[in-house]
Amino acid sequence: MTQSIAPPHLADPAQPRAGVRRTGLAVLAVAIVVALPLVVSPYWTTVATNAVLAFAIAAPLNLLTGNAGQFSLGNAAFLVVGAYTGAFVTFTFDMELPIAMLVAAAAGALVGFIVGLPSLRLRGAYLLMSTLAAHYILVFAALKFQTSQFGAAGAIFPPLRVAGVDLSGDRSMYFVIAAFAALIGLIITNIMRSGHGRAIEAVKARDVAAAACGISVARTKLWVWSLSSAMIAAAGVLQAYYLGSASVEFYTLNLAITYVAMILVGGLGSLGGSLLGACFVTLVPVVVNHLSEAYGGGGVLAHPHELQTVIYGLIIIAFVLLKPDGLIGFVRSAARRLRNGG
Amino acid sequence: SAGTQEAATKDDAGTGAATNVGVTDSAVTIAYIGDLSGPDAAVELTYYEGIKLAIDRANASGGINGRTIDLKAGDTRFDTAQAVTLFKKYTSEQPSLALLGINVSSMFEALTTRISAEKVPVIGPTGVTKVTLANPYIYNAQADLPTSAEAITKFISRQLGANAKVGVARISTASGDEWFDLFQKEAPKIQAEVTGQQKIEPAAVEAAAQVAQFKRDKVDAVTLHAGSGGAIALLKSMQTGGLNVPVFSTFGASGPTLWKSAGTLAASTYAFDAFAPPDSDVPGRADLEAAMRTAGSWDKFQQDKNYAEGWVIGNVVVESLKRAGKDLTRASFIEALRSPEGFQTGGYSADVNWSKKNGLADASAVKAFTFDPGTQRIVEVTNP
Amino acid sequence: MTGELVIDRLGLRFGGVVALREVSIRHHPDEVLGIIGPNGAGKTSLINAVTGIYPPSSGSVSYRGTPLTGRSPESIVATGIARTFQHNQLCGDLTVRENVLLGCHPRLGYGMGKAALGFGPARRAERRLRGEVEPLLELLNLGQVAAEQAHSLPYGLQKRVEMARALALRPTTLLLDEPAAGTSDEDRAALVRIIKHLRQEGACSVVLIEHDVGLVMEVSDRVAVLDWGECIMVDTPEAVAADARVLAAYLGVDDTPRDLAPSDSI
Amino acid sequence: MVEQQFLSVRDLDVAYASGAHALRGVSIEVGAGERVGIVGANGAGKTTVARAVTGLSAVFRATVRQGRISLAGKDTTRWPAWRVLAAGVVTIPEGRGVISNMTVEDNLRLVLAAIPRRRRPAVTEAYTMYPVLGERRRAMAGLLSGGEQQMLAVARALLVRPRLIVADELSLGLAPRIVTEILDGLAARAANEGTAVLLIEQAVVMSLRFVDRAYVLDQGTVVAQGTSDELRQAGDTTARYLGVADLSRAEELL
Amino acid sequence: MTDFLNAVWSGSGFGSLYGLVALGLVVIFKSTGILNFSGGALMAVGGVVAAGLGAQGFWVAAGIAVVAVAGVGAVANLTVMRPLLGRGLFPGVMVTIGLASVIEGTSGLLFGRQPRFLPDPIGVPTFDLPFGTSMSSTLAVALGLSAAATVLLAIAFNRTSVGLQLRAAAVRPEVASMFGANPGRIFTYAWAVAGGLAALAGALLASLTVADISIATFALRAFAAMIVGGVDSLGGAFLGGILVGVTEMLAGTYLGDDFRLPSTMVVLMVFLMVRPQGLFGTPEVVRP
Ligand SMILES: Nc1ncnc2c1ncn2[C@@H]1O[C@H](COP(=O)(O)OP(=O)(O)OP(=O)(O)O)[C@@H](O)[C@H]1O
Ligand SMILES: Nc1ncnc2c1ncn2[C@@H]1O[C@H](COP(=O)(O)OP(=O)(O)OP(=O)(O)O)[C@@H](O)[C@H]1O
Ligand SMILES: CC(C)C[C@H](N)C(=O)O
Ligand SMILES: [Mg+2]
Ligand SMILES: [Mg+2]
Repeated sequence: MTQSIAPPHLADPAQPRAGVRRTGLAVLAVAIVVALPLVVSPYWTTVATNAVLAFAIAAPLNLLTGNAGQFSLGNAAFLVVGAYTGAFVTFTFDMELPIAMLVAAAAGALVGFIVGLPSLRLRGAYLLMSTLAAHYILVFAALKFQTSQFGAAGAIFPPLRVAGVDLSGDRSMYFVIAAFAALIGLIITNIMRSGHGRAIEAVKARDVAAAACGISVARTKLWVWSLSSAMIAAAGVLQAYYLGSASVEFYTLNLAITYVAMILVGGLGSLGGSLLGACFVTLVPVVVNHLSEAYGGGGVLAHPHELQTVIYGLIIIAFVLLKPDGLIGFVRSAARRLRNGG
Repeated sequence: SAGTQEAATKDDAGTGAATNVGVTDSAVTIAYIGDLSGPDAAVELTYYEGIKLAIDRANASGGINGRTIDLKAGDTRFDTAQAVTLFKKYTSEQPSLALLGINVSSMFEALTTRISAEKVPVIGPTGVTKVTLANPYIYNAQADLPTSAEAITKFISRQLGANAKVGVARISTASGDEWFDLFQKEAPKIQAEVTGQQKIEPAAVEAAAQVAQFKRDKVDAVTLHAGSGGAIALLKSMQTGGLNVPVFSTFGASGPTLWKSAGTLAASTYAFDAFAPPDSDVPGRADLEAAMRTAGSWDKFQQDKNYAEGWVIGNVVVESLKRAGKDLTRASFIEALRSPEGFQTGGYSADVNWSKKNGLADASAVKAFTFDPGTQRIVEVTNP
Repeated sequence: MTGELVIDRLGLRFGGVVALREVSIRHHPDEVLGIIGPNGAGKTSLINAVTGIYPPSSGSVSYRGTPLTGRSPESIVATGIARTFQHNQLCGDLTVRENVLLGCHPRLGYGMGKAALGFGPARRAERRLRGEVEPLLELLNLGQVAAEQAHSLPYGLQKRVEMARALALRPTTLLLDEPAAGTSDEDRAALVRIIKHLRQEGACSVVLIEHDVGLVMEVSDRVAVLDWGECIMVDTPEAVAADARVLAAYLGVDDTPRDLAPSDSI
Repeated sequence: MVEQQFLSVRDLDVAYASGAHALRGVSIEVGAGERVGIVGANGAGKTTVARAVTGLSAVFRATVRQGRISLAGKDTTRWPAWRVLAAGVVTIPEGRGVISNMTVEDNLRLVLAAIPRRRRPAVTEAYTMYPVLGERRRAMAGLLSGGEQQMLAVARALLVRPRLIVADELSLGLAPRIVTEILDGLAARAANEGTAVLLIEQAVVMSLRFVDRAYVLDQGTVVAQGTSDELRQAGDTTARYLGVADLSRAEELL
Repeated sequence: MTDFLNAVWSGSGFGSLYGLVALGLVVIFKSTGILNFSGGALMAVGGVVAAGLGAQGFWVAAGIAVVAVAGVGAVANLTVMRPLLGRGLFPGVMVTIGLASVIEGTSGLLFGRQPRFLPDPIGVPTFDLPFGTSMSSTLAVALGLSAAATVLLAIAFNRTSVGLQLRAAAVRPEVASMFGANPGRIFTYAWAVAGGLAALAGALLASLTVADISIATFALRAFAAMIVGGVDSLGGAFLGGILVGVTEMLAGTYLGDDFRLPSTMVVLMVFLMVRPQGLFGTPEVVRP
């Protein structure tokens, strides 16, 4: 009998060795995250911030799409819902970031619940289309809100301060975002390792069977929709602070697709995959830009932006066709080889 | 945002404090940040090509004060997050003496705080006038929007007399908002009636509904503030919608595509711009044409004022570097930018002079252009 | 405690197709009730209607006196009725053990919110539930493959996993839809043992849909015959096997093709 | 053994992309008009043989690593399914082989489209075979009961008037009477029109009753072969491959 | 009344462009089960190619573009789409998104980002209609061409066995191939047809407004058209396109321009909730 390769989050939590290994990995990850900005330049800190922020958005999306099987293009809209709720709370009531994020999460949960409602009746391409429609409708609502509240430029955010402490510096911003990302990672890990995680997978794979096991398919789906969009909306507030502004023209369908590309490239249904995918996709423009600077001049490299568009497309295609389990697949097979070898 | 403008932060106080950012003995780094593959790419790529031509020429002639100019370019793809990352890149990883580009107004607004904190000069963005004038690190050579509004209203009253009904078509970004406010303020001075505004997305393809509304409002003229995409959308839709009234555009859409897309309306389409196209009969033409022909860009861009605009900005940078001397720092560079004698532009625009104000000063600098069907050229309107 | 399932004049139609017509069956506690009938007779539809997957067009179903009609599938499960599916409905990417653990879902004992905030309660519950499924895996002889992904198993084993999952719900009534189809003779024998075991323990009563008439006759206390959406008789296996209508409509004139004769005759 | 074999499989080695090495050196022959069975426990590789013979290996991400399949002497090892069909081999696939989003009639018309017009039978032929299909001709095939879908699959295969029918788990979900009817029908076809049948079944006893000869497959290799009688009389070893001798152990389980 | 009619005329004209792209989406969805997100890019590149040949006049330029982009579609299928056979929704959507990106970038490399134009298909820009209304001649041509394309395709699909095989291959390619279909060839046809239709829409758009590789988002309404008409109905795609176009233009006229795209999305949403199979589609078959 061959050894099964269960996704790590579903691996046996009762197995002590796996637990130790996982704790070890977690400690290592935290160490890397903390040490990173201390050893790299401010620019790479910014790149790392982008990646970590992208993870904080991709991971909840992966929970929804990868684990619960709800293919959604609504994540950019959830970001704008969060950003504008956050802006409204911040500017109108002069609230601190944590409060703004909580309120944004609540708004995100509500909107996610509503956008998730069609998932009770629709599946596959139809559900995807409903999220596409939701994207445009929500962004339109945000536009109207923006026009009435902030003007055409959108909301301009002041440098981040919490309890009188200035957190807008590169490093402090990085730590704030990393801490939030860690929280998101923890929540998702907890859920997916619990029995509810199993239920979520069951709803994805066989909803009739899930119902036959006493799992409320509707409740499970709506929970995941609300939870995932709450997390994305909260991330939206941070993102807006980080970018310095929130303007509807930023929240495009392409932005939504970028996060979908991340979870695809990283690995569907895997938290580690979300992280790898976020890093990878964030790095593509950075690397193409560096390459074109290093070897620029003639040929296609003279048009790095076009080249980048092509490369981005090729990466997506290549992963779907050649590595459907994503980057995390490499990690898993490497780990398996290690385990079998030693 | 004005209050936060000077906010510098503790753990990454702008490298601007350092003396020689982006400068070594042999090179100086300047970076262009722009939308090179998004909806505004047609304009911003051309602009970049013009800048590059000026810089390449300076490098070919041995550089400036012994230094070659290392011109970097980063593509925002019309994405604020990319703009923020690139800003970081070109102020810390590959620290640049100055930045060029940043033409999308919402990005520009998002970055203004960082620009102040970083104390990095940004030359030539065409964003929002309010922000430009409020931020001492931003230097703009293009017609600012209040000046454009003034010029356009005057022109309209000369062409159409009083009581003209004017429709406003504007890009749905921050600068569009500003434009509408300004034009509304300006219009009563010529007794014109503003009949409301129609927004146009940066990536709009057509504007049938906007044109239908203008027709219903029975406008006598349309003012346009948009990028080239929005201009095409409006003008093409005016033709298919049968709206035959003059169009008055700001600098935003005054490239050749404005008149190309105007088709039958070309002769009654006007653009107000501080910059003239490369093939204008100005003193600097021989110089620019020779450089463009060598670079092989003459045929493609000879009618595109965005190219000339880039060329001028590039030359302003080169000239400032010269003036800043051997001892090049951001401070000395900024001082050179503000030098009272200003910069000559070969007649492609009024002389640039930032000694008093970091935007364009006087209304005479804004010229009106239209299309001459006879010569098939974009020409200045000398006698309106 | 097993309960009584009462199907009362149940009707189910899909547009013009009448899948069930006034079907009334009383399933006694502790009883194994076989259901046979030609293809398309409405057997699966009957289970679907009882378990809330299709809302019946008329009639009612009640379990232990409480009406089930109009309730959601998951709340019907909560009354103690579990089922398997004619076409396997396993979650193929999950392991066998996880599939069976799904059946323990109603006994998780903590909500999604709690799961999100801390892993403590989940860990305790998980340990408890694993303790509960292990004997079940043994009972169905699935211990060897517990860590395999369900889709990699042969058909027969998958059927058994389905059954284990249904049993993990601790049902008082178990509805089985063609559990022996496509399985080996060995699997079939195991199935007979399991059903007999359940019956002896008095843990749950069973409704068994099967085309393997030998199996049905072997384990059922009574057999219901469906034909064209109607229940044409409910009687002892012997009576049913002897009934002319059944012979004609269902079994064919010949004797049954699948191995009615003791298997060791080969 | 028949001299001129219609289907001949020689030393076939097939592996799935997942790594499962499903067949190892399998050789099978089916003569024209012959009824041949393949029996074996779950996972023995029966379906894999059916896929390879009907040109479906690639579709299921399996590759023929070695060996040769030929039909009437022609090498068809790498032929795609539609060419195999044109050569007169039709399959009744394992599981639900009908197209659920198409009506019953369109399912039938689909296969008719593959038959040259002058030999093309009328759809109604299928309805004569199974009247219930005629009644539900406008219904989506996916809405039929499990057995009705199986009937549709059988009718569809017979419409082709194939030279060889590969039937994988034909009896699955069918009422006993229908199974008898179908097998009788196939036997008649074999006798009258020379249609060969390769019957792949779990149900050994039923299978051996129908076929002339059978192969016993275990873990991807042919472990026994012979006429039905020979196999019935074969000793424990063969029986164990069929998963029947273990009954005593199965009984101990509970 | 005039406003209303004008909105209806131009709405149906633009709608027929959505319809053309939607037809391509439906052909691909029907035959390969893939929800194609590259329709907009195919349309845009068709427009760019046609406009590049603008000197040849509309019809020649459009014809060449149609053939060229049909080729792009066929090649796309042969290279990256075919391996997706039967792999479900997500991979198909993602690969077509990737494909769109590749097409866009390649077009940028080959043809640049300068906007281009194409002359009118028939000399006159507009013609007059009753009640003082008028319609763009290009839009009228678009309407006629897409109606013709719909009819031709509908005949091909419903009256020939190839159509049957296409439909079968979409759901169960392995079963379709068991029964005589050659899915590989069929998918190539489907992609070529989709590419050609999109290019035709692109050429029309180039003459109507502009050809520019970044106009792909214009075709997003094709999704709405597809759902409204019914994902597997060709006539539905055409009528869905018209319905979406008219709704959009009416919303633009009476509510304001920024209501246009959202209004189509609202229509899309309403259909999904009330009648997911659209006007003429077949409902999904699910049975436990
Ligand atoms: N699509 C597939 N991908 C990977 N492995 C497969 C696939 N199909 C079958 N296998 C493996 O190939 C081997 C042979 O399987 P096959 O389906 O041919 O057996 P079978 O005799 O038909 O069994 P059953 O009686 O259960 O239908 C098994 O180990 C199985 O796990
Ligand atoms: N969702 C549905 N829509 C339309 N018709 C249906 C649906 N479900 C079942 N039917 C029809 O109802 C009838 C009964 O089907 P059912 O599946 O209950 O039969 P069955 O007795 O289980 O048959 P089998 O032994 O073949 O599985 C069949 O004619 C079938 O086509
Ligand atoms: C018209 C243009 C000058 C507009 C400017 N690029 C903006 O984003 O607002
Ligand atoms: Mg059934
Ligand atoms: Mg098999």
